Amino acid sequence: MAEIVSLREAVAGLIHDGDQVAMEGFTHLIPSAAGHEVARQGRRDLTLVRMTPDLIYDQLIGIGAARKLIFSWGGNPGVGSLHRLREAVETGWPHPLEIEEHSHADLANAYVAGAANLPFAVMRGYIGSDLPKVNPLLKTITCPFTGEVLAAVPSLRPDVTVIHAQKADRRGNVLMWGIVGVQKEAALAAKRTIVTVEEIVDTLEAPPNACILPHWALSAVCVEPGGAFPSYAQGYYDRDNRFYPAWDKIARNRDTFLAWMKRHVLDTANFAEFRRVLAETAAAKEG
Amino acid sequence: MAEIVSLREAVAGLIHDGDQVAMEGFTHLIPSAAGHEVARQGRRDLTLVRMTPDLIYDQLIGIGAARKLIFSWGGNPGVGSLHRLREAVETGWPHPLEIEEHSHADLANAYVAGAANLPFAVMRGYIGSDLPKVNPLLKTITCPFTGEVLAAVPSLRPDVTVIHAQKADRRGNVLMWGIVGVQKEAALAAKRTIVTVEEIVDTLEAPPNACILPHWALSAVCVEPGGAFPSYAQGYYDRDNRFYPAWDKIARNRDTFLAWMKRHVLDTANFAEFRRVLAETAAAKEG
Amino acid sequence: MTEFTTNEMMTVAAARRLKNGAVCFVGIGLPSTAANLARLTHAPDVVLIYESGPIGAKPQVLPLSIGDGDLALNADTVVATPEIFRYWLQGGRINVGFLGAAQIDRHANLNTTVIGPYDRPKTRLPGAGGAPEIAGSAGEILIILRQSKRAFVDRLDFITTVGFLDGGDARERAGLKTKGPVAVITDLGILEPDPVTRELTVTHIHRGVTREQLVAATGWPLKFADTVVETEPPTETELTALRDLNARTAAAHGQDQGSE
Amino acid sequence: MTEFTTNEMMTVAAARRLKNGAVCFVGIGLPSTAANLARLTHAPDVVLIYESGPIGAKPQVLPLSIGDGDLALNADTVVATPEIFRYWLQGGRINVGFLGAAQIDRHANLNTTVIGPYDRPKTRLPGAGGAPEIAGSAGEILIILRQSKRAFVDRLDFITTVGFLDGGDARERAGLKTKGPVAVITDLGILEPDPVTRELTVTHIHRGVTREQLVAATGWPLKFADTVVETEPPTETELTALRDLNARTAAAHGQDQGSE
Repeated sequence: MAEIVSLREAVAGLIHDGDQVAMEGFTHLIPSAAGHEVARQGRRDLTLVRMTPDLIYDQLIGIGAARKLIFSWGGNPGVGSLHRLREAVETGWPHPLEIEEHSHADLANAYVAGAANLPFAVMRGYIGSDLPKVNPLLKTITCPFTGEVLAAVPSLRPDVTVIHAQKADRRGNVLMWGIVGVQKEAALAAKRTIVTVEEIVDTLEAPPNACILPHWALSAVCVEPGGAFPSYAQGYYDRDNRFYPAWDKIARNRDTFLAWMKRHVLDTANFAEFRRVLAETAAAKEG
Repeated sequence: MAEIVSLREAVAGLIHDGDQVAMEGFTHLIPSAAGHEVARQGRRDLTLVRMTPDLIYDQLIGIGAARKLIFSWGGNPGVGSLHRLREAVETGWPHPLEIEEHSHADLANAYVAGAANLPFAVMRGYIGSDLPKVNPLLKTITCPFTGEVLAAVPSLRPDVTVIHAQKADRRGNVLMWGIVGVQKEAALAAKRTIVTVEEIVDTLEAPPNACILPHWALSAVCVEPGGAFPSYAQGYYDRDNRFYPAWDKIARNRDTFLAWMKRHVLDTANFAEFRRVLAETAAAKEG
Repeated sequence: MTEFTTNEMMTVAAARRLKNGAVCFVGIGLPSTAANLARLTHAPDVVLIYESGPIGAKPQVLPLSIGDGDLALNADTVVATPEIFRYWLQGGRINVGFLGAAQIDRHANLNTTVIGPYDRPKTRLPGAGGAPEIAGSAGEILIILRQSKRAFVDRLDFITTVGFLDGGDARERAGLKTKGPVAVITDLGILEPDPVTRELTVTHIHRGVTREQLVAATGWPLKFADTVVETEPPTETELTALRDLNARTAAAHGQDQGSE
Repeated sequence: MTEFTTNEMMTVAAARRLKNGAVCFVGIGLPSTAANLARLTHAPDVVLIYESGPIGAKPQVLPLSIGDGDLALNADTVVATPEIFRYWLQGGRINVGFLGAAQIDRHANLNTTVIGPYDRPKTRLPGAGGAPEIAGSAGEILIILRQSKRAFVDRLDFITTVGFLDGGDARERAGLKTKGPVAVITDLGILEPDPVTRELTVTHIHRGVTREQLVAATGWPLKFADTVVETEPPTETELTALRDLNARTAAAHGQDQGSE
């Protein structure tokens, strides 16, 4: 049953050291505010799951919050590498990062299987790929009707899924639209789910068959206007395309990265303050 | 690639004797006009598939168009039995009807697997039920990760799926809303798909993430205003609740049924004429 | 106390079993009436899910079919039928499954498939629908049906939907992790499974009904719990809500749908 | 004839391979530019599907990310990502998969995972994304990447995505029923698999490029088809459409995105 609480309370109460955490989003509705709050509260030993880890996972990996990453494509979208992820894998800094690697189709199916409370998913995939050689979880299964050999992959059942959506009503029913990615499946696959939203409204005024998560299927709903920055929330604000190449520069160097994280995330109280400090440092740089 | 054609042409060209045909709908958007046209064109030896066979399958079974029925719940919704289905099963009239029986969860999963081009679906089901004793297609499969034994069911891949939807644009892109049942999955699971719609419009004006079937995934789109009668089309017309108990009376008796079918369906040219004749006979009865 | 019919007593007794806030998978007919009565009385926050797709349905009148438009228009959301069975039922999000049946045995197994041999049935019934997986995946099951020797039979010709199989721990041994049937609410009383044998045992008798009537309406030697109590009769509030609902329904559908 | 860059030639040559009406699964970057150029020139009815969910996307400017809002706003419909992979890609509804890669070998196998050993990589690349299943399930595959010895390697450290494996009928023997790569379009020319050996063989050389340049940019002894033709240079229409698209994109995103 969703409670409408502050993001600080939600993260404090629902995300624990050692948890498997999925912060999902497919370049739209990235739960950036929640990612920062997890960093701010100093979580450790997390297993991070996401099809497309981007800046918030680069940040969590770079400050050493993650023990393991389960993913299918890790990059700075439209720019290039995630330097903190790369350095963790290539040099083990700040500590070795265990990697469990899949394809998009696999993880999408694994979330579907998780939401459906099944232990595994069946798909046609991985033929000829070396991925099953480095990931022992990628098995095969034989169709009992046709004899066809298909890929079998374990379902994803995160301890916590965190997503960002456009709005919720006062009971905590959540509505999202546009590119909704795997967020619904990730939310329903998890033991606990936190949703940050742009706003709380009296009535959702959702069109028929809209993508809605009922409040009783969620653990916490938190209001975080602009909480998807530098990603976008369709109908609210656009993507900040300049931040992604800027992040490339920040994250290339360990010290620059750590200083940036301290100044903007660890030493700020919340996402609103982060945005204010970011505006200040950007203005200072331009001035 | 969908062509916008008459229902007569679509049925003539796309549904053949002996085909496996799924006319889906979950009490909303029942493709009644298409069901009548199949009867009118005298198709034989059909394997009819549907989760919830209702009046149109009662009609097709009663006139001997079906060799086999694949289903999970067959009844006159809100009223009781389908007398033509019952008589075919209980007495073999007009000829024996082969029955392949599943549960709703099974057929829903089977359509999903069909749409996903998989040969089978995995679900947690049928434990303790006698259905697997009478349907050899209900098998089990063991999870390669947990050892759990789950149900495995063959996917559905109809030769033809027929559905009714609210509207299409001039290219044949189809929009439906409200209770959409398994129609999208049934449409995508089939080799060929016919969609009847209430109207053709210039632009669909669909809300974000609406249930849309793109024209290139369909075979034919046909305009049949009122084509879901006595079912309803949300936003267009309500369910004719009186017709369902009326059908109970018509279908109880072989001769009454055959005379009704001849007068209303076989001897009429199309669904519009059926509606006209039905209005006449109803007025005569009341007069 | 106003007079009430046995059907009204049955519906009210069934409605009371639904806790406020429970997520309930509802079938058409008696279960739908009871679930909506609960929503209109003590359980305004009960979440009703219909297999056709509506989640959080709040029908103004009782639906005649599992896919009535009213179910969609007032629901929190409407999803595709496969999603209902995959993410919501099998997903483990349903607290209570509400089932009817044509026949039931002493261990609450249900038959909605055939009377007589499967290949040459005396009566062909509608079939399984959603029941086999509701019985396995919903947290607990409530069953509502009128009590008679035709319905409460010594041996089912066909087990469509699992209850407790042969009783005892047979259900658990079959691999089912949910509770299964917790009550069978009839027009005569309420039967609950014995904690050990899982045999259906009378725990409540409706006002004006005798033990002999219950025995006579049951196809096996019916057992009674050590303590059998009289079912609390319908309150004025409950009766008014039920009758208003039925009247609204009859007016909307243009026909008398009775009190089921 | 206007002057054009090698990147422009590559993009135009790739765009031409998309037939009007084809259903195309598009990756971000070079494939997305080429697919949208096709849509804006000879193939107005090409259907572009992005793995984030848009079906029939008609972006006004090139997306910077796979989930740009512009992709959703102008699409025929937007579905969930699992549906894209399940019903549309695995469903067999994609005619052409358009892929890039960090590295390719002579049999069109692709590496986007690591350079160096998997456990101690010299360079950690982004990973598989959608490519392994696109390569298996799309009717045919077009590959677009710049030609260099770093990218066109004798032996891949890691096969992320299948091409023709060891060549010959190895792909079919592995159980794949789709065509696989039909062309690799680079900034120097076009390579196509030999019908028998499935080794990538130069069939087209872009204007102004020499055989020696192609050989020098390839990490294996490069073969040339019996008949090698010069790629038809970009037409005025193609160049204008591409440059307008890039200019619109740069203006919209507030930065120069180059001509990719």
